Amino acid sequence: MVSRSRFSRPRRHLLRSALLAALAIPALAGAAVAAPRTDLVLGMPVEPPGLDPTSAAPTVIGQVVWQNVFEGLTRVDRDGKVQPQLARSWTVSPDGLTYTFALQAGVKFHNGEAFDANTAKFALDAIRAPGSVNPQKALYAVIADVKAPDSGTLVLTLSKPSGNLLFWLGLPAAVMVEPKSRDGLKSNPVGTGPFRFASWRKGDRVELTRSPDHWDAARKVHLDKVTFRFIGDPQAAAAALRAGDVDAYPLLPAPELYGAFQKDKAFTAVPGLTEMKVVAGMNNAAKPFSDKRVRQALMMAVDRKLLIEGAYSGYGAAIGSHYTPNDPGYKDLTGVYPYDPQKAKALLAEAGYGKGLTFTFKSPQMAYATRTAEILQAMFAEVGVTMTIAPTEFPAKWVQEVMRDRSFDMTVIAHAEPLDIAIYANDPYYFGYKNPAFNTVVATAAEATDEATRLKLYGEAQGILAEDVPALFLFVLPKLSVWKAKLTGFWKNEPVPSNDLTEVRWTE
Amino acid sequence: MRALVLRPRRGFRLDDATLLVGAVLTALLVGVALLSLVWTPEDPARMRILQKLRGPLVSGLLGTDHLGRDLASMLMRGAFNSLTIAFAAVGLGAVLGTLAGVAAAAGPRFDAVLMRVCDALFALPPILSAIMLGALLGPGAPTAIIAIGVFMIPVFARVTRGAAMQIWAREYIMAARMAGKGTVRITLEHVLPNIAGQIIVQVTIQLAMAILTEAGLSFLGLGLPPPAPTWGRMLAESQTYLTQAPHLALAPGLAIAAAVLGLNLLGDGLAARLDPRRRQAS
Amino acid sequence: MLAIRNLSIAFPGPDGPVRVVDGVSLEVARGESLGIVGESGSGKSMLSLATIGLLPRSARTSGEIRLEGRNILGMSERALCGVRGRRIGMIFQEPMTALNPAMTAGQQIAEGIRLHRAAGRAEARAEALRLLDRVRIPDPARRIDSYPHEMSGGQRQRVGIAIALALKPDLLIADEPTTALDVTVQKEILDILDELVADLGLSLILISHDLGVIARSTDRTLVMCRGRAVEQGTTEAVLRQPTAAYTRDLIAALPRRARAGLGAAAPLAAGDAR
Amino acid sequence: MLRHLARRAAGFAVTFLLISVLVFGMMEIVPGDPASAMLGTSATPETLAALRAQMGLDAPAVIRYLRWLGGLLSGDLGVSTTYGVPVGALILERLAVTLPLTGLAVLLAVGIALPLGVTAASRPGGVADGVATLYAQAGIAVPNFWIGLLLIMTVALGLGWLPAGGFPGWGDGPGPALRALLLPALALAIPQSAVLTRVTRASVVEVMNEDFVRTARAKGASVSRALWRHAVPNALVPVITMLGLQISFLIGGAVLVENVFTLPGMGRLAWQALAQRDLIVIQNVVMVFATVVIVVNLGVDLLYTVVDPRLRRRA
Repeated sequence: MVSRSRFSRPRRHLLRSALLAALAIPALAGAAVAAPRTDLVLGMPVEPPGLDPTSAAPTVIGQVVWQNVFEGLTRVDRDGKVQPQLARSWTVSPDGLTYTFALQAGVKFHNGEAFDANTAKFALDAIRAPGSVNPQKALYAVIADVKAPDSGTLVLTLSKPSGNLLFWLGLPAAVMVEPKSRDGLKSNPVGTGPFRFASWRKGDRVELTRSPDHWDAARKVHLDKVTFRFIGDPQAAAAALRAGDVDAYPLLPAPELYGAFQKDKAFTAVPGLTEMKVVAGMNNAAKPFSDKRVRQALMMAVDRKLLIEGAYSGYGAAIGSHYTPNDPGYKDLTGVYPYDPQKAKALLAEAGYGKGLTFTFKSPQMAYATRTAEILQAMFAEVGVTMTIAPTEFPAKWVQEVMRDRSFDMTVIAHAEPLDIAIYANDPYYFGYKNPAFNTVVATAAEATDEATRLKLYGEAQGILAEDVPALFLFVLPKLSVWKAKLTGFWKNEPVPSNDLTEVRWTE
Repeated sequence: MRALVLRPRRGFRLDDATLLVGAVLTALLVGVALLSLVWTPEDPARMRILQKLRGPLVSGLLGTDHLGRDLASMLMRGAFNSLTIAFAAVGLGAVLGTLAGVAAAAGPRFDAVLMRVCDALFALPPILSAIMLGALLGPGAPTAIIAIGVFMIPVFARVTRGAAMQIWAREYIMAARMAGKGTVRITLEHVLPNIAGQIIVQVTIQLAMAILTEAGLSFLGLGLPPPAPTWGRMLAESQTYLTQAPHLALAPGLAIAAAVLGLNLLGDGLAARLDPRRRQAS
Repeated sequence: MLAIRNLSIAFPGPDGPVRVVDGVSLEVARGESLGIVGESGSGKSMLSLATIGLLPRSARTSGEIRLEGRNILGMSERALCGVRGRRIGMIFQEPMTALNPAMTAGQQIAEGIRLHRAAGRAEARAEALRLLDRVRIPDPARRIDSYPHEMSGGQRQRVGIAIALALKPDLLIADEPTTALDVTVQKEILDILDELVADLGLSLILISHDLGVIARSTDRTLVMCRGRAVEQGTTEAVLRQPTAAYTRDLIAALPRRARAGLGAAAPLAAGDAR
Repeated sequence: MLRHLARRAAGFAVTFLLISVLVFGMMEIVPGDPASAMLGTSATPETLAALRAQMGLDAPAVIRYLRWLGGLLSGDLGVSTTYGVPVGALILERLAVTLPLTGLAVLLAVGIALPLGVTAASRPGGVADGVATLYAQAGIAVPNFWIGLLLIMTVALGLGWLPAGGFPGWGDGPGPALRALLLPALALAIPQSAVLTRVTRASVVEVMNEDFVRTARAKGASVSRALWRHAVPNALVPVITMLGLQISFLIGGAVLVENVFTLPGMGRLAWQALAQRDLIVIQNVVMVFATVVIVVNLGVDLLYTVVDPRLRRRA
C-alpha cells in the first residue's frame, strides 16, 4: 500500500506539470503538420427512401447519388448547361430525329461490369419500358427506338424533334445502370461515378468512398470519404454544424437560422436559388376556381414580398409564372397581377362573390407549406375570402387526394423538376387546366432545336400562365447552403436537385 | 396501480394548501380560457409580418410570433383550445375506461375480454397510432380528442379495475349482496363512490398528460389545424427560433407547466379530501 | 435496573398538546417481572416505546427514564441504537405485521445479532437456529428459511421473541404479546416467557389489558388509566386488596370463575360507593 | 405453476393476434398507399399502377394479411418497400438504438427517483420532501422534446461535453455510442423520474408506518438501515408497476426525442415508414413493439415475485 508520504508536496507538483506537458504536445503537433482533410460530412434534412434515382421521384435521392455514384450520357453543370459525360460527343440529324452518340471508352461500373453501347441501350429501354416505374418516364417517351450498332456508338431515333432531350438525358432519372445490379440499386447503388457506395445505416447516414479507377481523369476528385448524415430537425442541424460534427449543410430547412450563419466567420453562407417553385395550385375544373376572374383576384390579394418574409424569412425570389430566374428564357411576370387588395375585391364582386367566398386549402405538412397557408389565409381574409386549412399528411394522403382523386379546392406544393412548365399541358393533371393555345406553344417549343426560338416560345408560355393564373405563382425556394469556411467547390444554385461533390475540397 | 398521492404531512394543513393552490391555478386557467372567447388584447389570427419576432412588452404584452401575431392573445385562445381538447379527451378516456374497469371487476367474463383489449390498446405505440388516426379521420379537434382519449382508456380501465376489485372484496359488499342488490346497483351505490377519489386523481393527472400529448401531436403537425392556436403548436413552432426569440418557447412552455401544476395539485388535494382513510393517517 | 420518574408524554393536538402519559413513575429490579395493565389508550404502549426511545417525532416528553443509571430520554440516536436490542429487547403485539414480509425468520434474527456483534453470517445463522429451538418452534431447521406469511401467528410470535432475545438483553418488554393469539397458543407463549425470565434472569415488563395474563406471570403490577398510574404493588396485593376504584372495576370485569381462579377479591355488592 | 404460465401465454397469443388484426386493418383503411408516396408530384396513373403491381399491393387484403402473418411466425418479416432490405435486419438495427436508449433512460429515471423519493419519504415535510415534490410537479409539466432542446443548447453547444445529436453506431465500441445516448436518455428520464419520484415517495411513506419497520428499529437498526433494508424493499411493488407502464411508453413514445437528437431509433422508423406507407415495416414495427411491451409486462410480474415473497407462491 503506497504510504501518503511518498508523494511529498514538491514531487506531486512535478507529477502534475509533467502530465500537463504530455497533453499539450499532440495538440500543438496536430495543427502545424496535418495535410488538408480528405473526408467530408454533409448534413441533409431528409433521408432518401432509396438510392435508385431511376425508380423513385424524391429529389433527395439525386442529392446523394447523382454525379457522385451515378453518371448519365450527358450532365447538367452548375450553370444549368448540358455537358458531355459518358457520351463523349454527339451529332444530331438535320430533321432533329436521329441522335448519334460517341461513348467514352474503357468505362467500368463499380462492380467491374463494362459500360458500352449495349449497357446504355439497356438503361434507356428500361426507362421507356411499359412496366417501368421511372418517375420522369413521360420526358423520354419521345424516344422511339434505341440502337447500338457497335460498342462505342449509340443511335436514338425520336418520334418528333425535341429541343430538351440532351438536358433530360442529363437528369438523375436518366443515369446509366447495368443489368446485373439493376434490381438491387435501391439499397446498393452501382454506377460509374467518382464515388462508390460504402454503407447505409438506415435513418442515420450514407457513406461513399472514392472510386480508385474512375474513367474521367480530367475531373480529379479531392475527397476520399463522404458521409451524408440525415438530420431532420433544423435546430439539431444548426447544432451539429456549430459543434463541428457536420462540415456542410447544402439545404438548411430553417431560414430563420440562416442569418446567424451568414454573420459567422467560420462558415460560408451565400443564399442561391433552387428549382423548387412554390405554387398554390387551384382546381380549375370546379367552381369557384373554374372562373378565371376569381383566380386573378386571389393573385392580386397576395403580397409576394410579405409572404416570402413570413414564410421564408425573406430568402427566395418572387415569381409571376412557372419558371425560375435561374433558367434561360426567364421573364419576370410578377407585375402582371401585382398586390392590389381593392382591385381584387372589385374583381371578386364582378365574378359574383361580393358577399364572400369560402373554400378549403389542403396543406401538406412541410414548414414552408403550413406557413404559406397561414399567411395566404390572413391575406385572403383581408379581401373577404374565408379559407379553411386542412393539414394533409404528406406524401401519401396528399398525393392520393390531390394528385389522383383531385378532390381539393386549393393546395400548395413546391415543384422541384427543372424546366417543367409543360406540366400545365398534362391532361389529366391536378390543376385541371385545359388551354389548347398554351399546349401548342409548349409543344412547338419542345421540338424547336434552335435555342433562340425555344426560349422565345417558353417566354410566350410564361406569359399565358401569368395572365391565366391556373395556380398562384408565389416564390422560388432559396438554396440556403452553409459550409465551413475552409471548404470550396459547392454549387451556389441548384439547376438540378443535387450535391455534385466532384469539385469540393478543403483549402487548408 | 396505487393512486399517485402526495402523503399529507401534518393532518389538514398540507391537504388544504395543495387543494387551495391547485384550485386557484385551475380557476385562473379556466377563467383566462373563457375570457379569451369574449376578449383578447389582439385578434389571435391577425398577422403583422413586419412586426414579427418582437420581444415581450415591445409589441403587446408578450411580444409577437414568427408571423407577427400577438403572443398573449394566442396564449389565451390557446388555453381555451388546449383545455377543451384535454377535457374532452379525458372525458372520453375516463368514461369508457371507468366503465370497462368497473365491468371487468364486476363480471369475470368481461374481465378477460376487456383486459385483452386493454393490453392490445396498450401495446400500440401511442404516437404512431395517433398519426394513423390523424391520417384516417383527417385533422381537426375530433381527431386530436380521439387520438389522445383512446389511449387513456386502458389507464383508466386498469386503475378502476384494481380499485373496484378491492371494494368487491370488502365485507359490506357481501352484506349488500345479501340484501338482494344486483351487480349494477352495487356498482353504482357502493363501488363507484368508494373509488371516486382514485378516479379523480387519475383525471387530473391525465388532463395534464393530455395537454402534453397535444403538444406532441402538434409537433408532428397533427393537433388542431390553423388558425386556431394551441399551446402545443406554439411550442412546436417556437423550436427553430429558440436562440433568436426564446420568449416564443418560454410563454407556452410556462403556460403548460402552470396548467399541469395546477391540475395535479387540485387532483392531490381532492384525493386527500375525498379519501377518509388518507386524511386521518398520522 | 430500570427507574422511570415522573414521565409525561404529550402530542400536539388541534387545540393544544394532549397528554398521553401523565407523571408515571415505576421501577424494575434485575430479574423482576412487572405487569402493566390498563385499557387500550391508557398510554401503556407509549410508555414502552418511550423506554427504548422510539416515540414518534412529534412527541414531547418530560421526566426521566434511567436504565442502570443512564437517562434514556437525553441519549443521542447513536447511543440509543446501542441500547436497543442489546440492553432492552421488545416483543410486539401484532405477529402478522411485526415481521418483515420480505425476509426469512433466520435473516431477521441474524440481523439483530450482527448489528451489535461482529459475527460472521454462518455464526449468526447457527445462533438463530439455537434461538428458534430455545423458543420451541417445531422443525427449526426448516422454519429458519421460511417467510413470515408461511408461518402461523404463534410461530411468528415465537420468532419475535427469538429476535428480542438475540443479544441476551437485560430487560425484555412485551407489549401485549398474546392479545392477537388464540388462547391455547397464548399459554405456550407465556410459558416460554416465564422459562426465559427464570433461566436467563431477565427483567420483564409485561403489558396487557388482560388481568389473567398479568396475574399469571408477573411479580409486581402497575395499573394505568388514561395516562396515569393509579395503583402499583405486588400482583397478589393488587388483586386481593385493590385500593384504586379503577382496579376494582377491572377485576369486576373478569368472569366469576376466572376471578376465583386468580384468587382475586370478590366484587363489592352493587350500589357501593365508588 | 405451469398451468398458470400456459394460461398467460394463451392470453398473450390472443393479444398478439388482436394487435395484428388491428394494425393491419388500420393500415388498410388509412388513405394513401406506398405507390403514391413513392412517386410524389410526378405520379401518372400508368406508373402508379405499375408500382402497385411491383409492390404486390393488388392482391386482396386477406391474402396479404395471411401471407404476412405466416411470414411473421416463420421469422421472415418480408422486405421493406422503401428501403428494399429485409425488415428484420432494419428493425434489429433500430432496436440496437432504442433498447439501449430506453435502458439508459430507465436507469437514469430510477437513479434519480429512488433516492429522491426515499429520502423525501424518510422525513415527510423536510427539505428533501419539498425538493422532491417540486421536482415531481415540474418534471411532469415539461415535455421531453423541450428538455431535449434545452440540453442540446446548454450541454452540447454551450459546454461541448457531449455530441449534439446523431448516433455513431456500436461499431467503434460502446464509448462514443453511449455518449451519444446520454442526453436523449436524460431528456426521456426527467419526466419519467418525476412521476416515479411521486410513486416512490407515496409508497415508502405508506410502508414506513408498518410495524416491522418499528421492530427493526427496536433491534437497534439505525433510521437509514430500517429505511433502506426494511421499508424500501417492501415499497417497490407500486414503483415497479409504474416502471412497467413507463417502459412501454418510452419505447413507442420516444419518436419526438429521437427526432430532436436525430437518433435512428424505432420511433423514427415507425414515423418514416408511416409517411412512406411502408406497410410491411409498420406492421412489423408494431408487432415488435407489442412483443417488447408484453415481455416487459412479463418481466414486471417476475420482478414482483423477486421483491415480494408473498406473491411467489401464487405466480
